[in-house]
Amino acid sequence: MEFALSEDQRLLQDSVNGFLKDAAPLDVIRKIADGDAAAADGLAGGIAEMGLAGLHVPEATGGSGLGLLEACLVQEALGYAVAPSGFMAATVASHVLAQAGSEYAGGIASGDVVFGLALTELASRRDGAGVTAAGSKLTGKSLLADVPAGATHLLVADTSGALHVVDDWAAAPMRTIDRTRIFHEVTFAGQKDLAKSDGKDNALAVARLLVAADTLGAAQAMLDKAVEYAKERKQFGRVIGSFQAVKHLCAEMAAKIEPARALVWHAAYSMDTGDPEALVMANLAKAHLAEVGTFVAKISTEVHGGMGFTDLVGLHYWFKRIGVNRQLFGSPEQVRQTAAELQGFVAA
Amino acid sequence: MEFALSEDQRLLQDSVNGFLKDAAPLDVIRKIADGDAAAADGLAGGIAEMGLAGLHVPEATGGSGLGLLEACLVQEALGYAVAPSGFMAATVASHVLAQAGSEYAGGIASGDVVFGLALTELASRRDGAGVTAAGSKLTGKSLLADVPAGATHLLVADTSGALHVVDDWAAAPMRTIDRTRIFHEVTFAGQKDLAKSDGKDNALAVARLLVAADTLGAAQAMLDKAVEYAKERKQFGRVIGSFQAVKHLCAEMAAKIEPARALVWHAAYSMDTGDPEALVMANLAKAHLAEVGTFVAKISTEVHGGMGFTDLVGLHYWFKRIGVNRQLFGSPEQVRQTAAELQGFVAA
Amino acid sequence: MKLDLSPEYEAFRQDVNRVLTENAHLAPGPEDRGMKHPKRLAWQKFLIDQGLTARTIPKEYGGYGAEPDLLKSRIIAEEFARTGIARPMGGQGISMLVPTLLELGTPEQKAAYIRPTLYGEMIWCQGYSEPGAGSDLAALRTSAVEDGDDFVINGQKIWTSTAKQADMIFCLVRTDPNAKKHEGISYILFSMETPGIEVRPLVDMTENANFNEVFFTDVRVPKSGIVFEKNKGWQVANATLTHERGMLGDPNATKARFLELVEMMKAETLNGERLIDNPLLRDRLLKLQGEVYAMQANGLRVTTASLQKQSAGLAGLIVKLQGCELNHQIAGLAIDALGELGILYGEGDHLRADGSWQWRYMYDLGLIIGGGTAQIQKNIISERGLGMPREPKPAKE
Amino acid sequence: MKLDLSPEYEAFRQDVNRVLTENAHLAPGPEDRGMKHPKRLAWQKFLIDQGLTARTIPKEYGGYGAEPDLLKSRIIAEEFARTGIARPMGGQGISMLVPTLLELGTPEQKAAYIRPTLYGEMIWCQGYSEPGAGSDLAALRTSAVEDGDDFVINGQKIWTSTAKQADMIFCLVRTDPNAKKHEGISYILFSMETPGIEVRPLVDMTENANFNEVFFTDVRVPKSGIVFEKNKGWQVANATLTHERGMLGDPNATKARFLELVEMMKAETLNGERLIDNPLLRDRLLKLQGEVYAMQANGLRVTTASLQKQSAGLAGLIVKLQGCELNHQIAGLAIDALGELGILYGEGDHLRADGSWQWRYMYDLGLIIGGGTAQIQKNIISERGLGMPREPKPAKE
Repeated sequence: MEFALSEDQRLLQDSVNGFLKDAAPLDVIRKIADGDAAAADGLAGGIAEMGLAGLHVPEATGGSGLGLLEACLVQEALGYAVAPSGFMAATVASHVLAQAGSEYAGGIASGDVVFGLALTELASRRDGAGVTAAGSKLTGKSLLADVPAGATHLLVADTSGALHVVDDWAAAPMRTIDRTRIFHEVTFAGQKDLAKSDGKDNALAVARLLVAADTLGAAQAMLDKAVEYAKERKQFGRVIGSFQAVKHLCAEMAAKIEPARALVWHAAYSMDTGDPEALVMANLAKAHLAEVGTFVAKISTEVHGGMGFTDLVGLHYWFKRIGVNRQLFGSPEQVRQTAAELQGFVAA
Repeated sequence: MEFALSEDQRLLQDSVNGFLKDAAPLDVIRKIADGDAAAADGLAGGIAEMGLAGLHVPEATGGSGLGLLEACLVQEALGYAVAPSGFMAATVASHVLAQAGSEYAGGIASGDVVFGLALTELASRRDGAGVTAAGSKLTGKSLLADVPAGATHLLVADTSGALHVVDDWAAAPMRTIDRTRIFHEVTFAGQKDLAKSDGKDNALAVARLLVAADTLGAAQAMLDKAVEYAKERKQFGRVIGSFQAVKHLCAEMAAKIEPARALVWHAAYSMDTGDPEALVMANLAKAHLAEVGTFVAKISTEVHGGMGFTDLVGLHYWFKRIGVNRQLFGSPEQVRQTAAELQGFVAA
Repeated sequence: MKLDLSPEYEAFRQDVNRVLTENAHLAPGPEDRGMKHPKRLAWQKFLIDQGLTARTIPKEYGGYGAEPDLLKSRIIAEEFARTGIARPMGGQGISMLVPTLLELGTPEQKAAYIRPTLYGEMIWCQGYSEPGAGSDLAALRTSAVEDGDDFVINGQKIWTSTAKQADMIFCLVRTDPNAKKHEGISYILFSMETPGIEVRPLVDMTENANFNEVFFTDVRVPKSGIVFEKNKGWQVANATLTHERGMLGDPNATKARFLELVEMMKAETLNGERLIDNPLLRDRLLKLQGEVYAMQANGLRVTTASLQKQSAGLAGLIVKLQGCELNHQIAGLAIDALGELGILYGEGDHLRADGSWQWRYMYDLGLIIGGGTAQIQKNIISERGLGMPREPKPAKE
Repeated sequence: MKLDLSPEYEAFRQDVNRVLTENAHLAPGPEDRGMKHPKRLAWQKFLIDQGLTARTIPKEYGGYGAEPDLLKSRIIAEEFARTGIARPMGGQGISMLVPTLLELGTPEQKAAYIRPTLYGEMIWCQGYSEPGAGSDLAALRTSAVEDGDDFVINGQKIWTSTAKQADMIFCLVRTDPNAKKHEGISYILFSMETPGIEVRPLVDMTENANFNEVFFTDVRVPKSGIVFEKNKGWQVANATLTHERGMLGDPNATKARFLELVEMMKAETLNGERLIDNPLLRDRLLKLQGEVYAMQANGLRVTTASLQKQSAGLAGLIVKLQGCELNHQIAGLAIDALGELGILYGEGDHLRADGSWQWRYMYDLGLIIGGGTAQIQKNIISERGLGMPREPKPAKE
């Protein structure tokens, strides 16, 4: 019995964290948020060179064949650095497509194929969004699609919950509070469906699990920053970190983050080992991290006082990352509802 | 514009508080909780002498003709002293019966008639509870009925929501965590219905408002005790009330109790003046005080440390009063649902 | 207890309403940009002449000169809210400096500053907080050194709103570096035109510059700008600071936001169902309604206390802590209810209410922090409201 | 990461399961009252002989003498839980005193106390907390004054469980009133039969006496009862105190309670609808499930760390704070879900689960407070876990 990261997993963590420390410091994140395409391309290129896109693609089809636990460690690191990337889309797509035995997985690993996600409507349909599949043609629109730069294909959910692959769509950017990540409204007017899968529950579970890992990283960063700030900032002739009220706020953040990390790891491990409770855990992880993240985002900002509210220390990038993640692929209430249905808690 | 108690209202408050300070100190409450009938009768007699039963009975029918605001002040004082009494039942009954133009109100004021309440099933039916009215006969049972010692009549709700008066029933005590108040399971086997009213919404609103006032008093007592204890108790060479963590716990209790008091007063005043939002406010007051009370009960106990957990200081009598009030006449969720329906927030 | 108005005040309300509605065409709109737009100045003058602002300020200083009557002031505020007609000018000059000058200013200062400030011809900004002096304001270090008839000021201020537009600043500076920290501070007025002042906008998480940083480098200002006495600035500032605390967390504004939320939840749908028909969202809405109504009733208590020239006690001390938190939660529910549309911001087809829910969610968090963090508020409540002991001073290491 | 067991341990699990199930008939039941009921003593001896308790304690002291293997210990605990067969004896003598004696006891003390304690023939109670020394345990004042070969003890202890049944007590007393508070304390063992000891049950909010007060009046005990050294009692106590903290908030017990709650919400109805079909109650249930699963996973991390002889760091420090609060909330939801039936207690027709939800709601609150309040826990987490500074010592007034 060993519930801890292996040597390889820690190495992966260190290498990704180390890379992002150099490649995605706050000033680079600021540039990306301000629309500096060169900065965005630079970071994306660096991430591509690490071969992360193929991390979850089976070795047989040219990928690294690593599990969702490793994927979560990478996503956690990306959240810690508030770094935008196509990693989440690539991982969800490779998971679904590998399960469906589709040939696209290999392309993801080689980099010939870059996937985006248009799955929002699996959880919620607003403003007339929703894609319908007639014959092998898709029509309709999807909101808040995750379309990485250079995306060649999209994984699209139709209103029946079936998943499709398309290589053609119209996209209009949707601006959120998080300016480091650009989301899109994608529209289909009879585009051809290239592949079909019914892995809806899996796709949602993987996407939600990765969002949970991303929020975990962002929340850990906000705790670290709060503790660091509290140890330096002086008021009333003492560092504010010596005031019991501030110490307890930090203790409460840590007390929520530690078990949340274990939950994300456990859920990912369960997905990788096919534990019957895996889908439940993945959904619980998303909902739980949304709550923990919201708490930490608020409290860390309060510990920073006025500085946390300004752009000077950039803390708001993490605040907004967590705020957007909370709503991606379903609000906490919707995600808990999924977990309830998976357990037969809901009257048919 | 004056949102404050009048001279008379403050006098009423002082006289009831003063009386309870002498007549219902903790040792008397302990005796009552341990089933000492003499102690219970003594307190009940004293309250009867004050003529509180007729407080809300119209002057025309021999009562004091005071409003629900005054009634809430009395109930708040009773909650502050964790004193059991038939006041809530008398007030709800006189409100409903006076509105229905029934002659019973006069009897309540004179003391010839003592009312109890069997209204639980207006909010929730469990274990097969529920009273049905066929012709002028009632059959069925009601749980957690409030039947004061010497009760001559009951105000009973049937499953259609209609209210009835009966003077005969079978009662079996139901023991709760709060041993100062005895609740009953009352059973009807064709008892005669003496009077009928459809004032269901009003009856629930008044009962819930009075429970809110009772919890307000109990919560204020728990805050006062916590502050007092924190100023005396020493640990680490300081009174614990000088530790920021303890101060902030007390501040949080006060910050919730103060607006809650204003809400109870405002709701009662609105009921008395026939404000169109009165019923909504009364229900919101019950739900809100249930949440505030639960918070204060827990935090005050924590501030008292181990002492709060023991029977030595008797703090648990207030903890349990609040705990029982939370469920009376509907859980917070149920009460908020009523408030939503009253505002047309619920799709028909 | 009596919440409806006496006939006299009811008549007053109707007068106010009539004056406002009949002259609505004179009121400036959003298109009339600039704090000194002629239409704004004219509207301000009209409102003063009608006694609808600067109401209790003596005629000799340009006010309307009425007897103080909080209830009438409240009625006026409510009618502006009800009619939605452009309010009188606010700003820290009118809300904070003028009361201070009336109480402690020299005759020259009163004569020179109050009238133009009231009429909107003179804009002020406030120089209190510093990077190293936030919650602990008295730790401020901006120095003012005497030199002949002048002070020479060096240092930095932060959280200064309208610094770009301001003609003048009322500023706390340290005039005695050797005195105890509360006893070496002076309250001084000077022109923002003075050489050596640099204003840098301070962008915050809402993406706007709601505040500025102000840098002073050898700024030479006349001693005559001192209000009250040198080194007595702490007392001068405190009167207005308490005033500022009172301004935050207005329960009527909170009620208005709550009603907006209700309307939004009735209008918006999720998967074809009205948001308000979702039991989980509705229950959260009703929970907040209880708090909103409680804070509104609490506000009535506070108003009544001031009407009766009494202290509102705890009911007053808790307003900022509870009010800001409640506003933050209302915005938070709106965002959750709107889900993936709730996180949109800036511009775009699907954006709701111009992104104001997100703006409020962030700005209200700023208010929870600003003007005394929640921690400071809890210290105040426990010490002043509950009589609990201050924290013991740390032993010198 | 690897959560399933290696074949060796899987085999061990099956052995344990077989031994337990085949001998279940030997296990005592609730009807076998009394801590020293012959059947209980026999069962305890059987379990020690089988290596199912006192497993790693040397044979010479009556233990089974196996090599420490936390995983095997965990498997044993899980099999007792799974089969529901009577567990080995616990109690503070076995869980706290024995480890202390093994580490610091004299040869005589080890020989005299460990074996009878393990076999359940000698019951112990703990004399640590005092009315004036709770969170601040080192402030204890119970005095032990030397007199020839004895100490004469005067004072009072509180929160002493099993004091009525105990043969012996391990007790912290002040042997040097002039030393610094941590340096004048001794850890001493003596008989509860000694004249001058009075035990008073301490009734708590659950209506039970889960604890006692113990009063000492001129209690004369031999110096030989001192463990380790005189005035070194604080170090002696700390080893076991940390041990105690670890005991609270077992995630598997929390998971079991949660599953009970789920079953209850499936079985009970409100107005004809299953409780679990109520969207508000169900959402609260799912929220708690997230926390329960998180604490369970956190527990796996802590276990793994101890298996690897590493510190679990924050993951270990937060267990008590989060675990007790979570148990309290689970009971709280059960009570709300049962509504008017959830507040029943003691006895009666409509009572559910013998009122255990209420008992837990109150007892768990006691645990939040006991053994270091939530405030103390947060101090520990922030100082030891996050490296934040201790509060400065107050200046002497």
